[in-house]
Amino acid sequence: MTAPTLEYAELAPLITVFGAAVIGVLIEAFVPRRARHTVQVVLALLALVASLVQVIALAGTEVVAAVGAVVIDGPALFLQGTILVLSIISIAFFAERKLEAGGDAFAPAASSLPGSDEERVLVRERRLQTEIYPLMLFAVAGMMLFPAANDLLIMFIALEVLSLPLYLMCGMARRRRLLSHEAALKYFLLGAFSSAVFLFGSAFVYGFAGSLRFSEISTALTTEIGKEGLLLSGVGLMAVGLLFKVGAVPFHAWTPDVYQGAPTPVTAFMAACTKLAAFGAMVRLFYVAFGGVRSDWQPMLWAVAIATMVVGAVVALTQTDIKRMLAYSSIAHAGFVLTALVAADQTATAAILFYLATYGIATLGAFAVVTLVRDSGGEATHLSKWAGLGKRSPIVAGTFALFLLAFAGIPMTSGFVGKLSVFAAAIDGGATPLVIVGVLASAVAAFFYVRVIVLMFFSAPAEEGPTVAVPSVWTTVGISLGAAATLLLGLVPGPLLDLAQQAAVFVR
Amino acid sequence: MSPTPYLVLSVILFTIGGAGVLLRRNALVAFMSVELMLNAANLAFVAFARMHGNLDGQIVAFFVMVVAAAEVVVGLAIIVTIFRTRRSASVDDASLLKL
Amino acid sequence: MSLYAPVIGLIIIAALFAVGSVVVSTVVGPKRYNRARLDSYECGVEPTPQPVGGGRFPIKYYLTAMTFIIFDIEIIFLYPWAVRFDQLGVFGFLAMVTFIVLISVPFVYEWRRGGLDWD
Amino acid sequence: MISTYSTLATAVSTQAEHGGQVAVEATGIYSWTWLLIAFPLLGAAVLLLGGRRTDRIGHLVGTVASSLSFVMGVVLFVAMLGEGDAERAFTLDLWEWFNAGGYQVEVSLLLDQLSMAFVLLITGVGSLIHVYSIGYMEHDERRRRFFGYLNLFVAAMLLLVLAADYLILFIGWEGVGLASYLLIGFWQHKPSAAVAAKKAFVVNRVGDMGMVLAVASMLAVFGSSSYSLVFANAENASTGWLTAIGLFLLLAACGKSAQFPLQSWLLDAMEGPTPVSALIHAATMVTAGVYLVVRSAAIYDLAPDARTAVVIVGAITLLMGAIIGCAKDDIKKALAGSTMSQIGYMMLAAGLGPAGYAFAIFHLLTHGFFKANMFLGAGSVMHGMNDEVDMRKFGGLRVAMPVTFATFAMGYLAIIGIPPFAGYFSKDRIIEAAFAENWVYGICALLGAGITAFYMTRVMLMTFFGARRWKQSEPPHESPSVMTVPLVVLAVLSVVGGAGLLYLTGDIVQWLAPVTGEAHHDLPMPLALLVTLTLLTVLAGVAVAWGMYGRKAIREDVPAGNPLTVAARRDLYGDAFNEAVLMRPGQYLTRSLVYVENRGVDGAVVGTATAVGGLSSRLRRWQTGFVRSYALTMFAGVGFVVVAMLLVRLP
Repeated sequence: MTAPTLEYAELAPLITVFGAAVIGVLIEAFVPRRARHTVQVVLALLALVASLVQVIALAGTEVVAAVGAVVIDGPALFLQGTILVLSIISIAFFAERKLEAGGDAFAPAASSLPGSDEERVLVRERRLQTEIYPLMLFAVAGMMLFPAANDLLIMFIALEVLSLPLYLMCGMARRRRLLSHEAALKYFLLGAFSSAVFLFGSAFVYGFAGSLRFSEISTALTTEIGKEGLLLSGVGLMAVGLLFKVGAVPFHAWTPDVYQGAPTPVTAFMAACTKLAAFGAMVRLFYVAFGGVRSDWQPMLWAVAIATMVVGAVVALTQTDIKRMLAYSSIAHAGFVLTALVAADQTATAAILFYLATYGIATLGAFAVVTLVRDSGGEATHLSKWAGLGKRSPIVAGTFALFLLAFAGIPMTSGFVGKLSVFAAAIDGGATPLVIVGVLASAVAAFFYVRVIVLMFFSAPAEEGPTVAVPSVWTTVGISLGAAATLLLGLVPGPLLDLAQQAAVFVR
Repeated sequence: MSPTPYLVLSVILFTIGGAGVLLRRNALVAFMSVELMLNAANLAFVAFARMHGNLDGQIVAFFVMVVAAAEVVVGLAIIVTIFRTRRSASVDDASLLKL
Repeated sequence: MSLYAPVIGLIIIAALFAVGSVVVSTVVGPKRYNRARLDSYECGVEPTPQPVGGGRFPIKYYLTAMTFIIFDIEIIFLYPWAVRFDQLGVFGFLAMVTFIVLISVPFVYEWRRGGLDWD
Repeated sequence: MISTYSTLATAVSTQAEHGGQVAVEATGIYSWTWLLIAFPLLGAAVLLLGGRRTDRIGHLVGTVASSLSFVMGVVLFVAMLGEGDAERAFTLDLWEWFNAGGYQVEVSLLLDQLSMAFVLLITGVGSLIHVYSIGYMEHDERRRRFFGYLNLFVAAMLLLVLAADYLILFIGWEGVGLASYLLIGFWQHKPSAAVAAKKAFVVNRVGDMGMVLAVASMLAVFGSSSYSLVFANAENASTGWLTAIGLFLLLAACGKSAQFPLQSWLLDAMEGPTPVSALIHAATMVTAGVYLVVRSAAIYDLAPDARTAVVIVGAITLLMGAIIGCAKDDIKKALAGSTMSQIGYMMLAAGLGPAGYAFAIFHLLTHGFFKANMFLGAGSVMHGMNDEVDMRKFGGLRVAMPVTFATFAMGYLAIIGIPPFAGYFSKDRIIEAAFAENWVYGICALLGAGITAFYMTRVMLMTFFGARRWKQSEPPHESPSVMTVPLVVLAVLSVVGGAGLLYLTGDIVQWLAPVTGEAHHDLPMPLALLVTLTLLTVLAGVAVAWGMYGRKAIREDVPAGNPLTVAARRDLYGDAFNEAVLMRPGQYLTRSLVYVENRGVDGAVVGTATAVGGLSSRLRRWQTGFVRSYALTMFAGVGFVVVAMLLVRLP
């Protein structure tokens, strides 16, 4: 029996991040407490940057690696690179220690009881929880593996590797810990539920095809006759698992609650990167494995896309909490991406890749701005407190407005080009009615984005309103990068569009 | 070998698990129901592996057991924390985040 | 289409029956609630008294359970490897060593952070 | 990709560029055209992002940035003079903005005679106003920010006039709008300023909706929004579409240029600092609508109905603004009414087609000189009078502020059209062209000239003549020279600008002809008769004003006035009109307008806004907070998905 080969060079970005995560756990075990925070941040940054460098060096690679279990191709590398860039920026928000006096956004010890003496002592000692960094690295590694997975098993493993750390991270907020715990519980229970559904679906698909590999499933679509029931219910159940991760209606119910309850840096990371990874996996699964039966899954996705866009945009209208509003906005955005996904061709893939990159950056930035607006109880997330922010802090409000305009898809911002390309791809793919719904939904969406802008700039400031905290250089750099990228991709989207176009070829 | 009986059993288990998540208030029990769903999937995998005569399905079953175990650890950690804070593991008590 | 007609018919009947029985039971059934009604049903006998307060498992039990799971995972992969140890050769051996090293990392973490102290 | 685009553009431009001019690829000095925009943009970036560090040098940075742009403009202008008459159009492709979904937009600039005229106006007057603001804003602690906004405005305005694609123009269009709101609301501590900024924002949204619809229609009809392709293919498009596009563009122009029925924001915009009123709300931004119409000449030439609409809007506004100007006691608002009215003249001229385009631009330039001059003069008066704007509290200021008086007088003589001052040349041509087209237009224009003479004389008399009605202890002082020097420059331009543009630099009309085309009109009466008639009308206006305000003392309290005066004081019920037409369905409508514009959805959405809001609160209750109900939703979703998958194979 010959030993299987592993393409270490192509898998190096993944191995780097996984390795760093494991080392991070060891650091927790052996490095003295005072040095831990610095060491962890440095390690995480180094690992992510090193991984990013490797991804860039791999550009253009098209390899089926690890005996067919993993594919390193254009979409995988594009998404891995984007996820790494977003994670590096997220690290900056995680490491922010100037907003909370002497602490970061996370509870000093997740095990201490909220309101207990133990917690007070820990806060006074300025204890920091550093496990968040290895957890994040694990999640990043899972996210990088997810869109590269080429068989059902690896896809499931990656799904769990990215989800499990996120469940924990959601429960670690320093303030409003009960809400944070609740978010973690909800996310966990529903997430576990959805992965069980996903797994059950993959069992059916395996039962249909007799193989876990996407390529062989794709072949089986034409050879296996008479077991379509097995296949179709399997595809449906797997779709549910992925649609849950991207927050599509009717699997979206967790999104607002979890986005609101989780510590905001985690929300930012999760909203941006999970969606990228999950859409990447979804595109690969549906195009590579199930491309042959697209006429079967397209109607279902049509319905889901319409419901997602409508519910996301409409419910966001009446939200009063900024984090919940952004959560519904992210639901609507998932719907916009789904319109292109329905088209199922190379243009659509390119459009999705571009959209995800621009959306991820703007989302990170928007949530980071949310961390800056604070009152005595921590972040002031109620919309009424944001009234008149533009008068007191024009730069912060202006930056937030920029991100909102990008979400709304106003020209000159990255969101405009992104929306244009997904809608164009959907029209090419014959989904014009979907695009009409999409345009209507984005009109509704633009309304609530502009409402926030009007609130910030044209309303009288709220009495005893929140102050805008001055962040450390970490957050400042992170937000500036996000804003610059949002503007730049709105002005000169050409290079990234070309890159996405080149990267949009799947290796089977 | 016809996998149908196993498949039927697996679907029944899966449904029981799903119903458990919907109906049981205790987070721990709800979570156990999810584990039941995973094991239903395992059963299906193994049955199909037998039907197709390859080992892929069984390997998946191994991995699923591991993943399920990891999920247990994470789940227990979250549920225990909630229980210690609220003195209750009812999922209905955890409903501060809404609307 | 006609092939599916019985299936659809069955679905409709099932749905009607399910909805119907729920509706009928709420309309027809008595609305009195008492302790016995809300109690869990244990084959007609008095339910075993649930331990309230001190009767629960201590938290430590769960921690131990989590530690146990680490080894639970380990054995799943060790066993098939042990069965085909000779055929898997050096690659298999190295893979197993890597696996065991990785699995011991969280164990080390738990040990260093005091997870193994009972008190 | 760029090369294909350029060849395409060149290929079509040979037969199509309006007036027969071919735009060639910019080389040599012209390839530096982008510097025009880059200087003020860089200045704005330094000032707005530099924070307090740049507080001390902020005003200098701003002024230098604007002046550099002006110098660059002059260099380009001189270079352009050296080219042949019809070889003065250059396109500069900067980069491909995006190319998605078969729709390609290049960020490219078009420098031709028309944009050149604007560049010089914007940077020239802009730089003078920067200099003036150094003095005017001296005691404002947010002066740096003010200069940052001014630079931002100049950059956006230059982008607007230099764009070679409607979508790029739209970006500049929005940019000047943004700068305008920021500057109107600059003194945000005044609630009236904040309200005015909000009003400008909302009303301009309506106009922008027209712009979005116009661009969308162009995409639908021509598959592109670049000037070259749109103009080249205009002949092949149906008249219906062209009329629609023309009307959409007119709506956009109405919003930006404060034309009827979207005029109401301009009077409130006077809450901004006076240099802003001079630069943005008199000389440049509000004329963007005229630019838009003239630039779209190729479309309007083929859509006579749309052109008629332009003339009608122009005529109504020209009379309306003039009447409002008669009744205002606030010196800035009187001038704002006058601005509306003068832009009405330009619109009227632009609506006359090739016969009037050049005259519209000519009047736009001279108006830029004399109106900026008068606004700055008004600012100087306010500066000396502790920011008093009520003319009933002025009086006899010619002694206290001789320079301001003298320069203001030049502007006054220019606007009422006394030869040989600037306004005489430009306004008379519009009146001529109007008469040549149609008696009604002509009489409107003539009447407007008379009313203009009346209200400007009134402003003049109330401010600088008559008894002193100011009560402050120390007499008003003349402004510092940093403020008076720009006044003097602008006054000189007000005097010689008209004749200069006709005779000194070469005929402006000839200069613009390659862009706007030429048409000769036949007057229904001898030219001399018309000129005399115009002058008599003007003198009559002056005489009536003299009779009412010069001979008897001006009351400090406001007389009751006749119904027309009352109506005019209320901006001829512009707000009431807005209230009735725009704001009645409550906040939803105004807010809806904001988002209607964003997606270019028609008004049907407005009605459904309430319904959407209701639906939203309904759907929101779905989110009960109970994880089990979420799981139930998901379970139902699973059922739905699986059934949907299976049902597809049914038929």
